[in-house]
Amino acid sequence: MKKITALVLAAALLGITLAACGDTTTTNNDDNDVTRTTQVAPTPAPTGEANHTFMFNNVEITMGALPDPVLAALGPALDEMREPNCAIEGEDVTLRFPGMILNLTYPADGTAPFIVSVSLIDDSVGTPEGLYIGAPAADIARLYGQYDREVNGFYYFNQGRSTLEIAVRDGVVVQIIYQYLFLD
Amino acid sequence: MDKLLELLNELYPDVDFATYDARTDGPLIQSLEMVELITEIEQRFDIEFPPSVMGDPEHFYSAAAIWALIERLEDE
Amino acid sequence: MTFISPWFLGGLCVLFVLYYTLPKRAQWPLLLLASLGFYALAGWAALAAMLVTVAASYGIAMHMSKLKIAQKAHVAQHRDSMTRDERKAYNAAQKRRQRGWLIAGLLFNFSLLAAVKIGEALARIDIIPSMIFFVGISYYMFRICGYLIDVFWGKIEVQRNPLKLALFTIFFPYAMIGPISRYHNVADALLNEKRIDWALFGRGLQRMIWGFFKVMVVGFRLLLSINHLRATPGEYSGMFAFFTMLVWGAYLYADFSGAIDISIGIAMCFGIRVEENFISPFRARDIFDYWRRWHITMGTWFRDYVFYPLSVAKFMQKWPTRVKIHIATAVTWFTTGIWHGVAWNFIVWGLSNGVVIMISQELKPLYERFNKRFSFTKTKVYTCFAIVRTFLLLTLIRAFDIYFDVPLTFRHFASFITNPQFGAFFRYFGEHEVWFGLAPLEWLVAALGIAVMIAVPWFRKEEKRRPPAIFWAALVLVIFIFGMYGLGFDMQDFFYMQF
Amino acid sequence: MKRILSILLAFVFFCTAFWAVQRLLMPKYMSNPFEGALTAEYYRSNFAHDLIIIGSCEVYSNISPVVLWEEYGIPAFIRGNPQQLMWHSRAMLEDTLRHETPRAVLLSIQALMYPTPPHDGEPYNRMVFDGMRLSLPMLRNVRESMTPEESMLSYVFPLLRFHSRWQELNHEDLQFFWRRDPVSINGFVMRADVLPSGWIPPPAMLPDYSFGQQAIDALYDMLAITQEHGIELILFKAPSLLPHWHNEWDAWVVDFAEQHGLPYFNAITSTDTIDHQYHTFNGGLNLNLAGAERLTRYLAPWLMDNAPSLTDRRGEPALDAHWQQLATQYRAWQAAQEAEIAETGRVYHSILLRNALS
Repeated sequence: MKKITALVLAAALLGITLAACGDTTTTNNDDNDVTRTTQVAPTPAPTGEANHTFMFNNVEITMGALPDPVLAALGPALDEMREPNCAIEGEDVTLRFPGMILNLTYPADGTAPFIVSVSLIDDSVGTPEGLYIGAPAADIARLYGQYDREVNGFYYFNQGRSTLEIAVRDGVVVQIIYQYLFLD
Repeated sequence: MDKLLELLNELYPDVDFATYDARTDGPLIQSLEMVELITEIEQRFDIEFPPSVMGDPEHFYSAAAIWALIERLEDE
Repeated sequence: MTFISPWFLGGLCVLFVLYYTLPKRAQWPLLLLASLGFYALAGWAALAAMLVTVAASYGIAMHMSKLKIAQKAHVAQHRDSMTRDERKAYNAAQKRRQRGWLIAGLLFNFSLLAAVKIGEALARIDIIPSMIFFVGISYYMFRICGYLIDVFWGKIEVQRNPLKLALFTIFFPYAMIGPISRYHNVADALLNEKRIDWALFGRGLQRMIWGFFKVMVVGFRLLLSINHLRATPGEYSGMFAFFTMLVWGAYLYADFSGAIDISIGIAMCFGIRVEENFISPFRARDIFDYWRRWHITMGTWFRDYVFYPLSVAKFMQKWPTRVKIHIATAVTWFTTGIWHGVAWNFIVWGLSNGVVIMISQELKPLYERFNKRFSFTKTKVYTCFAIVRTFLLLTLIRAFDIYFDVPLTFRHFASFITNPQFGAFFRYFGEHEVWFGLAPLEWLVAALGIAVMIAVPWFRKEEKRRPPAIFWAALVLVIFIFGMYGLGFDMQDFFYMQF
Repeated sequence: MKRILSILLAFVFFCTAFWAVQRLLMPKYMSNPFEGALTAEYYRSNFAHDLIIIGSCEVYSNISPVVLWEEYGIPAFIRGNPQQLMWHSRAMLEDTLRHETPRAVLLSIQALMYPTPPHDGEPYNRMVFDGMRLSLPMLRNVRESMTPEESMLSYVFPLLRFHSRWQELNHEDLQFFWRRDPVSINGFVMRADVLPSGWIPPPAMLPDYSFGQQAIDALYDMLAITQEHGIELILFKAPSLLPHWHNEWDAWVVDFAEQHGLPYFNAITSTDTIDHQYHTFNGGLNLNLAGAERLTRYLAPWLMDNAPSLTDRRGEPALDAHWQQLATQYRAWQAAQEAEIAETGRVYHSILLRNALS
């Protein structure tokens, strides 16, 4: 009887190993660079945490959030542009506030509108962590630590389904943009 | 054979097994009574039924058929 | 469901042509090749596990039959020199050895199945809504274990060619979905050489179209609503929960019996008759009748290979018959539940079926006296009452499959009484544009589909009253239009342009 | 025998019913959004064009074929679609060459900036290919443009894609079951209204200004095709303020043009006559009628200089008659739009050519 049980156990082990080597799907994030009008950083796997939030005279602007409450809190914009692109997609709205440009999208299929991006224009406004246009490049590492990705002097810090893009030229921060990555 | 008839009458008093034939008179032994019948036969005739017999009714449609099955199993 | 893909259907047409044009002896190898290819789609692990199982079972079956032949030869040779008792003792010893091998085979197969299932569960965290996939890989286990036990019982001749055994185990139409065929029922048809029988081929196509209609027009449409109702189970209690159970019953029947129709239809096109798995189950008068109409081949499998052997087994003989039957029923339904999945809701589902059956068995004599005394039980009204009673009973039992959460299901049962929300339920339809995830028009199509599905068990009818070919052409068109498939699933976001 | 007859009958019934239901459920693109009908407009033309203009709304709203003919004698057709990407343009070019071989092709290169569809690509793929006649090049282009969840079969049998439109059927689906009305004049979509451009947000710097490989490959394919057929390829960039056209992108195109000896007309820099306070109907994205005619009057002489194959063909009776008819429709459309603007201040009813002509 012992011979049989030994045989059975061996065969079972063989079976289990075979089962374990089932095809594991490899995740390939193709690193396609997308131009400005959409989003730049490649689509990181959405981490559990919340998206980036920018504070503009104590109004919380979270990437991907509903625009209406934020717009109500911010009050009237200095400039506004509603851009219905030449096709059937919804409407992109860009608003200018002192030192900041806010970009929103109202999708055509009637799904909820969301905040697409916040770009800082000048040093009159800074990020919650204290970075501003014109700050020395060293501040980035000091305030934000290790970046997730770097392309030609553009540093990306991913958080949730959003990314913070900081551009450096000649050792000085020249562009700071928060983006919601709605396309992945 | 009469021991078998005696057993069948015990279980089904109001059926005359001498002439009864399930193929003509309609099915009688339900699957549950089948269990009872088989265990009784096994005890009284000291034989062992392979369970596969239970599934197919062609062994149990009449007393004669049951007896033939018992004889076959006895001399195995 | 891999049946619903142009590649599958295209491949099938090619296979039909090859099957009936190639030389006859190439027929069953062709089916085996197709089945192996189809099975590989379920993943290499599943295919490997299955092949190992078939090989092991083949070896064990051959060994058992060798022992049996040696036993018969020995008995025949020493017929006169051995007394009846000696012969009985010898037979018993031989039987024990063969049983040892049988148990080894079964143990090996089930441990392999468990490995594949556990591996599968780990790899895929979210639960697949359609129950069919959940049990897919283990259908072949029924067939191969049934074969092993039949060989042990000497009910069938052992299959000497392992490839033929493999074909029986994973013949692609019933590999994933069933029905769970028995070796002696399908082996000959599977393996013999056939000329094309146009009538059967035609009826096979019709059966497939009927299956696709049930799955794609009714099943998938109801699944949308089920997913909606299941997304927030807490919210939909009382009448809403009951409505969910009704929709679930209709969905499961459409999806499951439709898939079975497709697999039976394909087999018919190859000239192979496979057992029926559903015979208008909503007309069942009692729970026994129900389980002779719903998923028949599973019910009979558990009856023949678990219930009967258990009820006549030696160690059971010390109890009275009534107790034996109850124990056997409980064990049978427990294993049925476990086989569906190692999860509480399936076990509770299995056991509740067992309990109801035990109670009915207990009350059987009472019923019989009641039926004899009151003649009205023969009337049409009473049978309708019995049908409705059985339908409701099974709808409740089936509810355990919906939420995968036993306490929640019981809370819903309680809410039927505590707060049925009748008013809220009927008001819901007035207040909402979309009812439980489906537009009213979609519900209309679903309702018509269900009516046609249940009212027309046409293929039960005799030959002459069959619908003409044009009916089937129209039905295919209906599938193309109202079937739920392709990108069109979420159409509403397609064309909006603001001026 | 009866059995075979009934099967045959069933098969014939199925084919006709399938075809009819498919025709019924296909979106007709006759009103909202009518741009979906632009691809099919070409099959209504006389296939006698010297210049084929290919691109997105950067061409079909910005260049007026009637002005090109009446003032310069260039018979042109615009093969455009909304958000027409570079590989869509290649499909258009290959489809055109199945019907005629023009002398020159004016190609809008703005779509180079999109390595992948900027948003859900499927509706745009449908609009480009639904109107296109079935052919091998068309199927090849469909396969290259398809988004992952689309299937080739749904392009050969559109019913597989639009079958769930049975809930949205309206009178238009019946009205246009057989015929289709024109929605453009040789591919030109007229918008006479004005919406001056306001504040334009400053463009953001990009980490990388290189174009997507699929778009570049499509451009090289078109270059090869035009060279093979002896067609002059001319690159074109419309003067739209949005989306921003970075100088680095333009440098790449200029370099590509010089490398292959192709004329390149960038309307942003080459002309200061476009004033986005009067010449746009959507705040600087596309030109309105006035803007288009002004741009055409600036572009045409440049074309005559840089594309020697284009000559003034006025005076040929067949062409004169054909374009005479197109010009009258053009004026009727313009009159209807201007009347509606005078009355309501915007263009809505008369945006559809059939409303203007009826």
